[in-house]
Amino acid sequence: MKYTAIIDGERLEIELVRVERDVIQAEIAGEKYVLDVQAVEPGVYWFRWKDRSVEISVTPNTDTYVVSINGQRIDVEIIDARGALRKAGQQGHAGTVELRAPMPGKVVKVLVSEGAAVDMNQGLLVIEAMKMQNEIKSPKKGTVRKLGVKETAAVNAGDLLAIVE
Amino acid sequence: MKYTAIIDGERLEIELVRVERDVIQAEIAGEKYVLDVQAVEPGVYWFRWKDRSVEISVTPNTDTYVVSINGQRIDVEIIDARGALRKAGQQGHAGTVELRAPMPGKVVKVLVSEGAAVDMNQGLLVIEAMKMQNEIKSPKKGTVRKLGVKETAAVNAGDLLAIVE
Amino acid sequence: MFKKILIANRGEIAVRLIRACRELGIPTAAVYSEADRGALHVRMADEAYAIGPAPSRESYLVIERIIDAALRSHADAIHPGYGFLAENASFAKACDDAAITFIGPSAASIALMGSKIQARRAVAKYGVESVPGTVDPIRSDEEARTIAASIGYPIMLKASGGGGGKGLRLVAGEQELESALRNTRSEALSAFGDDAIYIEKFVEKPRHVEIQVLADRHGNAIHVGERECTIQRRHQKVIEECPSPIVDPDLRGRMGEAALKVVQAANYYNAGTVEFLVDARRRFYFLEMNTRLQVEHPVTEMVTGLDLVKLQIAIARGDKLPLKQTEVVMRGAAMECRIYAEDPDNKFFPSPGKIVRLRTPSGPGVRDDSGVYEGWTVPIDYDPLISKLVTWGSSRAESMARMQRALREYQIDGIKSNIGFFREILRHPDFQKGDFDTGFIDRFIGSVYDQPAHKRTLQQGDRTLAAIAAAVFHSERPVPAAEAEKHSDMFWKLDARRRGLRSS
Amino acid sequence: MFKKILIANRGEIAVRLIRACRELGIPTAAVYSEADRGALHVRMADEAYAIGPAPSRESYLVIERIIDAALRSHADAIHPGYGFLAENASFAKACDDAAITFIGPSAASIALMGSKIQARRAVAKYGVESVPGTVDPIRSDEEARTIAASIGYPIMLKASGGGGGKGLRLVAGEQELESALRNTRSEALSAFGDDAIYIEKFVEKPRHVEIQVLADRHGNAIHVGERECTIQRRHQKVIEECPSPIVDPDLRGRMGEAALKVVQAANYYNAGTVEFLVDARRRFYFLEMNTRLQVEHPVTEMVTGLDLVKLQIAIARGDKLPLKQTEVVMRGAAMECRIYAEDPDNKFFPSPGKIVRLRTPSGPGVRDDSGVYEGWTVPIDYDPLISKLVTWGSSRAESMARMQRALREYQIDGIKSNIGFFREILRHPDFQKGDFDTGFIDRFIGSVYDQPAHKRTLQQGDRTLAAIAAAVFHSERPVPAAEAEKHSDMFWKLDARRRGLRSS
Repeated sequence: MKYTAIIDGERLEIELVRVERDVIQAEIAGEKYVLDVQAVEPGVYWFRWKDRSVEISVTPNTDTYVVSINGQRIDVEIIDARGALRKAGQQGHAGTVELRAPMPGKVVKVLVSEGAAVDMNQGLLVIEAMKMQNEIKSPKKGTVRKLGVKETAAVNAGDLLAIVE
Repeated sequence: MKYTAIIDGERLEIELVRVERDVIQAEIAGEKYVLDVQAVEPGVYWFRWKDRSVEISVTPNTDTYVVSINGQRIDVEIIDARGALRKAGQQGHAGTVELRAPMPGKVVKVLVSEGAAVDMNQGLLVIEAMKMQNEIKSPKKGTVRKLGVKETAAVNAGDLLAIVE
Repeated sequence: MFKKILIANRGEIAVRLIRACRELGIPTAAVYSEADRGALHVRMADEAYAIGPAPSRESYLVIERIIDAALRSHADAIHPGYGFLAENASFAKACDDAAITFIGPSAASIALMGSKIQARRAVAKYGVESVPGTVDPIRSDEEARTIAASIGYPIMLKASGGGGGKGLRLVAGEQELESALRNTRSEALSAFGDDAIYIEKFVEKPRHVEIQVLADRHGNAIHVGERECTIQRRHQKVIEECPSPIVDPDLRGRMGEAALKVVQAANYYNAGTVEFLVDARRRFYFLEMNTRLQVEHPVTEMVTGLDLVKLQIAIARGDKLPLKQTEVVMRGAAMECRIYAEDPDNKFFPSPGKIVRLRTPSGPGVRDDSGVYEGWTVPIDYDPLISKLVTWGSSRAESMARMQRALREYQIDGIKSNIGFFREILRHPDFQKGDFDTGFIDRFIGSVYDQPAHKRTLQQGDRTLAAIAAAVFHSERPVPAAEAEKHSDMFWKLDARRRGLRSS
Repeated sequence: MFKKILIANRGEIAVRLIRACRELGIPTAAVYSEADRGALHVRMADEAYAIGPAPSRESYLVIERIIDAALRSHADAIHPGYGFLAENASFAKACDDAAITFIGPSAASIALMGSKIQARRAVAKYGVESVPGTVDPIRSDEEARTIAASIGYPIMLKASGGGGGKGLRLVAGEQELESALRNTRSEALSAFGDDAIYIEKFVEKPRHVEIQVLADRHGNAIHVGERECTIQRRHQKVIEECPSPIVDPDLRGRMGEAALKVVQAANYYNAGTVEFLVDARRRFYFLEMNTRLQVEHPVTEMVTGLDLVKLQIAIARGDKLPLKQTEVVMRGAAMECRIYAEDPDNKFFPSPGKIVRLRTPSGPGVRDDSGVYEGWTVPIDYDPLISKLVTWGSSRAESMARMQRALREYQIDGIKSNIGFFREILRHPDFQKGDFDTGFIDRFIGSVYDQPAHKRTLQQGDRTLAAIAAAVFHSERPVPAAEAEKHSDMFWKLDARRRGLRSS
């Protein structure tokens, strides 16, 4: 099977072949990686690659996989032959940015209205969670195309807050 | 739903009714138990009963459920309306006892043959596991009706070793 | 001995208290809000009482509900933990009125030390020096300007009823004073219901060092070493140590003496903490006294071998202190990292949610005081502290190496945490040398951590392996039934047996 | 500092060693048999090398395979742990030949102390007394009879090449001697490939107390306290303590002196353990020296604050001991329970299999040195030790209370374990008083635990709750698709939402 992985904006084309029961071969950019693999726990893989012992956990998030390796975390998108099944939601159309709630919480204040012109880093709204108020700022100069929430609304992580274009 | 639970040979008739989302009522021998219940982990229930906080884990075994409560363990069989779905395998027909392997291992020696008369506590066969040899003894005086294994055979926990009647 | 203790708290500290009670053979009663049904402290207690909806002002902060649960459970003592009602004099009094022992000091001690102004006045009588500044609330902007000028800028504005890092503001010069006064007052009013504020000299390169004290109801009191609490983010402690890298036996002795004078001034019994600010020349100033168990008490326990919770219980039932000052022996060094459900890469936003995978470290010198479990949903309603990871070593270097090792073993998935952030802090040369002040972390975040140049990314080999792992996981994910047919041509189908094993 | 250390072991001790290396910043290479693919020690190491099939004689015991893995990994040192090749002089020599540092003593020390007869002869020259008996193997039944008569019954027959509780037999009187000689010889031959046996006086009410020593390559040696190892089942230690309830400073000093003479006699460097038998009058006799890290080393670590593994590594690279005898300070008391995959209710049969649920204790004073994880299948091929649960307290009573608390928190499902058995032992008044000898557990099992009258069953209330929980679980279990229709009339169907949550 062929997959496309996107990490930090970089695209990696991966071809996976199962060589033996516990051995897979991954071909990336013409290079072949032969790995011992064992699913030691649900979502946790142990890889042996060139005698290195590496443990990697994979947790599905809303739009990506959160991959943890050596205590470091990174978001990985995977696109397979059947199309984009796991794509980052943050990437909008050209020049458009979707802002999503970074955590569940309550909208305590909406600072702008739809159609407003905003500067980069201008506060758009304030969310309260765990007794902390957190201001959501505009990542770019532009126009508020849409507001996804109203004051006093409860939001979940990943809910659309606003679209700036 | 009605269930029959068998613990230590004692039969308990249980009628379970869900009263609210997280409250069940169990009627046993005319007595009603109203319990807050929460499945806190897979197979682990937290019960609140008359202000007592009790945590109980349930693990399916070959023929019974192993129930752990306050650090103590007990085997529970459950029979539901559709028949005996979980019955102990150790209970044979009248006067007949099935001996099953208590652990995975290797049969290193069979000490009797089918049809042999045996005394109570007479050794029937020897299983080796984790470098220890363990002699399986007859729980009663009787006749070896059947031997389920041969020397050098590998056995899994619960495999039939012999039937003594 | 108490017959039953009601634990008037939640999270890791409630679990800590239940463990102490269990070791003493005392049954426990937990209380829980609707958000905490099935919380670890509820699971572990012997009894459990519902006390209302999720918001703490409708549950954990409602004195009558706590007292009512205690009466229903026939508990003869209440341990308040920290936070919530732990420093509420009315609660201590309500316990007295209900003939239930409050495991803490007298209501009078709480009230006295709860007012910073009264507390400073009281300790001054015993010769304990506070940071130069006002003691009374300032009455006007004009007065503030005069006082600030006489002390000299920079100054700090502080809420009289404040604590926990809230209601504080640094003022660099007179031009900032007016707006700072306005903002601090309004913050104080909304946070503490009281807009009284006072002025303090700002101590440059300050370190925050506190002394743990123990005092019984018979007039005996000892100090049991200091804690270094300088590593703070926005005035909230995140790493604590015992001993402090800058405290030698002489300074420890002098600070301990001062702390015992504060105990006298407060007529105090219970475990307690006297907080000091230490300047670059190692002069120390009284800040405040916390009249309760401290979050960071485990580092003292690891180094002194004492169990502070058990000692609180013993003091509350009227025992004399079981040891003298000369019997306090400190050994090695301990360190605590407060593991929070928060996202260091996104301004430390709280990250509540379901913990889908939890692997906690263990082995030599590691203690994990956790309040959560795999499968638990960290609620949105409370402080995001999920665990305190504590290590001990024969030296500060060994304790630090163990902390690095333990942080590497610690795995929390499903929510974000500050574990990776701690690993970076512990690698910082100034931290390793013990050379820091209270602004260390905020400077590190501003100048290094949050800079685009400091992009935390993986080496090429690890990136490739991460991509492969995600692709393998993706290929193994459950597929909707309708797609199963199409799916059957995938190379993975051979692996049905293995999948069966994994899902068992 | 070593560049890389190969861990020539598996299970909990391999994990323990990897943790020490990680704290020292030394990369590790694990080895694993086919049964240990995905074992915890393999997951935690930096590198991993397959060394053969599951049986240890084809993998962990094959010297060439271990050396080969070390050479491939470019490791410059090997730590053998305990068991397997840890006390194999040929292995130590093979390391030397390959220019790899063996983290242990010299091959000569191993060989000398590995033969009980030679060891006793060597220590006798230094004035260390052994249990009265023969030193040389007995040559004939007739000689045995004469010696036994001169020492006086009861006597012990012991295999010269034995250890670990195998090849031992108690002989109460002359009438039992002949068959005992025959059986012990044949057991010795099959277990150790050598039928040499010797005779020893049987010490009545014996306690097993051992001294931990540390010796460097520069002639410095210290003793760092004793361990009480009297609690044994069939000559296998199951609970160990530090300090011993019967050892006072005077006896500790004298036993420590004797242990250091043994170090001299063996020309020993490395950490090591000198085992003594102590009789009812507190006379002590040399038994043997273990020339390796001991399973129960953590109790010494908890009480002395030393990290014995790191000290082994320091000694191996030629460091001098970092502390003097007078700097050894013992504080409080520690206890270890060896958690085995075995079934105490069925003659302690091993219980390998898949661990479906694992919750390990933590909090104050608790250390869990585990070699397993949830989802791991404990293999049939090795010792069933899955974890060492260790507690520390300021007193033996506190350490014991913490152990009870920790045992209650410990949950292992899917396999059977001896956790419940330990809870019973710790409740026994004689154990609580510290009043026991090496026969304590076997007597307890025979006279109490295995008796029908001692039926471990639940109180009525708990039985009812257990039945309800099983019924609830049963009602929630997955039902085959064909039955789903019929199933839809069950009361549980309302609960689809909840089930969805649970399975996520």
